Amino acid sequence: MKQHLLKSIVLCLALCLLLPAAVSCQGEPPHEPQANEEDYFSIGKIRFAVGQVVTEETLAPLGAQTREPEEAPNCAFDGKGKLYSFSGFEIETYVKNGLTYFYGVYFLDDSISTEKGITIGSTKDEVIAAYGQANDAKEGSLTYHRKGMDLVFFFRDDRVTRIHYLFTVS
Amino acid sequence: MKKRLKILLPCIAILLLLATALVLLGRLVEPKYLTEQKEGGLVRDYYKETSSHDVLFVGDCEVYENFTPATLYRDYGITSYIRGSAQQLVWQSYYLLEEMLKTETPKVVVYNVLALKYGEPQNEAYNRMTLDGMKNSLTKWRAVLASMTDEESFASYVLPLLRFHDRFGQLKGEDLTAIFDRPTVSYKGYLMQTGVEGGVSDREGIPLTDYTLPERSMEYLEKMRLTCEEHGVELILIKSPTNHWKYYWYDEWDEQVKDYAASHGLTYYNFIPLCEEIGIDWNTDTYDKGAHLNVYGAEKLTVYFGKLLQETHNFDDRREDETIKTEWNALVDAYQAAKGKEK
Amino acid sequence: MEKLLEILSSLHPEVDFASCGDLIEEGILDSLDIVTLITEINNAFDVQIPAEEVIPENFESAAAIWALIQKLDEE
Amino acid sequence: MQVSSAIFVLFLALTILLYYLLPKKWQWGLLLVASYCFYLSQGVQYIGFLLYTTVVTFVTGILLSRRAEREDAFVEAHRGDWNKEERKAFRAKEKKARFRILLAGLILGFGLLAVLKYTAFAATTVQSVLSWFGDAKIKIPSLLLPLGLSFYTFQSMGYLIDLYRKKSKAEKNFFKFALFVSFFPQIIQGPISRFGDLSEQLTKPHAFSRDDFCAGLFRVAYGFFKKLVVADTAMIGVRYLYAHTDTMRGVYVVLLIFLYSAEIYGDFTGGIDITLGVARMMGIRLAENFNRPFSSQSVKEYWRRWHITMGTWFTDYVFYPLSVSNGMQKFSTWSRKHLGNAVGKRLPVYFATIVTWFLTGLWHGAGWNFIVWGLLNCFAILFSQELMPLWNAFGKHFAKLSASKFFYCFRAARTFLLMGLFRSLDVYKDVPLTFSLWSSMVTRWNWGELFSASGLTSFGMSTWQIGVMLFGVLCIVIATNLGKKTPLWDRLATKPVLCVSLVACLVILILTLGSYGIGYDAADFIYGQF
Repeated sequence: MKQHLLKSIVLCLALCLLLPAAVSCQGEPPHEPQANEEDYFSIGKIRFAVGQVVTEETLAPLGAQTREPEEAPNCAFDGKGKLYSFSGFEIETYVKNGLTYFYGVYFLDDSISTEKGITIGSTKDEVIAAYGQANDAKEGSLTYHRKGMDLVFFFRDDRVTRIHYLFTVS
Repeated sequence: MKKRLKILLPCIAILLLLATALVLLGRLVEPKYLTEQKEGGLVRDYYKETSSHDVLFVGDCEVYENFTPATLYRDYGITSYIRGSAQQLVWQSYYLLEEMLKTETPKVVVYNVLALKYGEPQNEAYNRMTLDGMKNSLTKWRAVLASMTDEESFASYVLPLLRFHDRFGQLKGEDLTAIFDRPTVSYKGYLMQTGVEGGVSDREGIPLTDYTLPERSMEYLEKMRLTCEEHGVELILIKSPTNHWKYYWYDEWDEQVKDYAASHGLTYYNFIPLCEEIGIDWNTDTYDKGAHLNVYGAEKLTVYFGKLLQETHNFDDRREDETIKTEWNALVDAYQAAKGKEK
Repeated sequence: MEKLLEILSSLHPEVDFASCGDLIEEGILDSLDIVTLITEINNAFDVQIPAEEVIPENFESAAAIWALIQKLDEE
Repeated sequence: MQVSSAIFVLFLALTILLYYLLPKKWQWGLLLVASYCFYLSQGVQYIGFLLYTTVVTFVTGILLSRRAEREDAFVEAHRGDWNKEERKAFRAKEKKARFRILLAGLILGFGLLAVLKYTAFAATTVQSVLSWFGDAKIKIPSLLLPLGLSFYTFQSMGYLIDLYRKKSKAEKNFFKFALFVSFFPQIIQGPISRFGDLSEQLTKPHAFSRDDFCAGLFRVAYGFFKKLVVADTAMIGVRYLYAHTDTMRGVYVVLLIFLYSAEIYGDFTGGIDITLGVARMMGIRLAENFNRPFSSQSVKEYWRRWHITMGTWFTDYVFYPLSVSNGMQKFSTWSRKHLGNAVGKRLPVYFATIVTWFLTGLWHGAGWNFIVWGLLNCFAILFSQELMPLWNAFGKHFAKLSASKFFYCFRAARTFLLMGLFRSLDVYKDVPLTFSLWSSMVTRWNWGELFSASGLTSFGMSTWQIGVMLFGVLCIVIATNLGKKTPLWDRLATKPVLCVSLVACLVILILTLGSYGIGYDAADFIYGQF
């Protein structure tokens, strides 16, 4: 029994030896990072990655700004956050270690929708139908916790009055 | 036994030497906050004080940039000190107050309520600026424990070297000259801002889903009130005037502070609606578009607040007090000179 | 003992194993030889030299190898 | 609790203090409690696996030992009436039975390691093989990898094999055995100890000896110095080079070889120094794992100086049994008959070497880069073995040159570069990428770029950090040369005052120059993920 067993072990190990030659020259199995949709948020049609660095080019596709960006100073550090105004929504950024990140996106009117088609004026049931039960349901608002950000809907008489994307400061 | 001592004593001596070396190295590499980011030097300036004060301010940038002790003394003879620091959290204000009340008993303590909105530790940099300035004491260690974010370690507060050792490669002149004695960076806690960058913002604050002030903040506010009561000191709550969507003071918060003040018989002044009466002009009296006042705005606010204090309390006029006159007049002259220079 | 010397000389005819004292030290027997030697000995003397016996002391000289074979045989 | 953290140092001080204060008979009990506390602090979810391996090995060990005792007693009883043949047949039968018990224990022990560490890897490999023939979607399980799993599994399995070979007796007391498996300094990073050498020391009471304490203290400080000042500083550069493989080619790959060698040397030998130092402070001597590896003249010698306990483990428990097994002997006689003596003699040993190195590579990590790394090492050894006659001839002709110091340094440098080259597979992880980077070292000639003014800070390290690392490396070179005959800590053992003052200097150097804390999130010991 012992010889038989040892032979089988040696045999299968020999087999394993052939595999590396074949596999290694062809390279690591090509698994592109599955884009799980939690990592992205969208303003109308344009998609952004949560936690990405924000530069002038990042905001360019969003169209013209309706007014000059306003600054948000902080107590001691010179890195100032900014509030950009666009038609239908506003974007707030903050600065950390010299890099600018998204801090908040605030929908102002129904000309812009979320990636699931919810706009200002949608009903509470439409929101729940699209996003399911909220993580944090309050009298005037529903909050959905996602990776690195919160999705917040404000209501008055069961109609969405505001939509906010709030990003966690890393 | 003697042989053992011959080894034990030198070893103990070496360990003591090691401890002192680590402390000294810590003082060498820790940021001195003398030229840039002076906010980091505010908390330690207090230890240069030699006399007591009638009024003590505690709080964040809305006290140390909006009130000037020099003006209070010059116009009303009231001696005061601002123990403020950048984004000073409620529990830090409480522990700083507790530390000061150990050595002096003022008539009035003034606390700016903006920081009530922060219920848990916010930011390592601000924590360091506030806490590293404090002298080692039980109060400091309790303040550190209450303020630490997850990434921070208690050991790095005991030995600043553990946190700032990588500054070794970028030491500046001031790091060497100011290892032990560090000059003050403020006028009795007031950090002068002489820039002018006005602008009237018609924007409202961004709506929140929950306006209730965090329980932990109210808990430490209550502790502050009890400590003042215990020492026979009157606690006055204030909300500094600001006119900026980022530092927006929501009415719901105002209500809660009003209710708290009323239920405990405290005076609470919200200066935002009183801006006209105080004479604040948001085009000239601010250096960052309405978030904080500059020295001209602070002058107006202090004059107004001084009048309020005099009407409601009877403070002795310390301008005649020989023991402190020279020191305070020197402060007023330095303040006037620095203010005037910019005019 | 003669059979053992026979096997050893089949590996390295030029070496006089009877007298030579440190086969490993001198590098006469390298790891290749040892494995072949063990196979030959196991076949010739019907013993099983276990792995833990494969240590330099046991293969230092022909006498040492012979002592190992005796020990295994007696067990 | 990371090993290079303040809490670990406090935990250490407390354990050692208690160790000498408690009555002698409780000492090993304290060690057991400390070991499990340490392991629990690494993650509560891992404790189940550690207990599983301990119980499985303990029970198998008892069975093996009892079977062997009954066998010897039985043979003793029949000393008179059995002749040699009967005795030999009985022994063979018993050996087979014991082998089955051993096999059960090995399958259960290694099974856990295989399942936890290699299923994900196997799944990805199968998926990639299937993906050659059209789309294949296999759910790739992400399994918990307990810390030190590879180390304590190998140590336990080695114990079982020793029992099977009757080299030692099984541990009857479960708790004492649990201590042998989980002794806290060595569980994360080895060394892989042998039951015979370690177990008795662990349970024997130890009186406080000032020499051992000083030697251990110095060695721990020296270990931290290597880890925090050299390894973690070099790691900054290595991480940058790894993150920017598209631009960091040519000379930067050579740079990576040096940086990663410094990092892994500092991290691994530093970790082992801390482990052995801690054990030494408690009077326990663990097996050395390094012996001036970068002075080795050949790859074969390198693997007798680097990670010695792993090398001896694979040699004793894989290479020799395999090359001496019946199957291999038949193969050797067959090949010698058919392929002639020269080839016949080599084939079985080469086969055993390849299998051993394949498993060594696999042990280092579940990834093709590790397996390829293992095989490269193997081919280097076999290749240099083939060239042996050539080297000997060269040695005879140029006797003076080959004995010269220069030639010694040349061979040491050659081995260092070769091992550094192979090791870069660890960093780049992707095999074809690594090969293309290796080729870029020759094809892309940008040495000027690195040594230009801006070059020095182009790989993510400030000049201060480079200076700190070089200073650290210099200290290590000096300390190693001072400790050539007798290690530095043994020489300092008898001079407590000098030792304490040197430790104080080391502490200052570590705390001022080390790369740790918020700016660096001091890395887990590289081997910690094993």
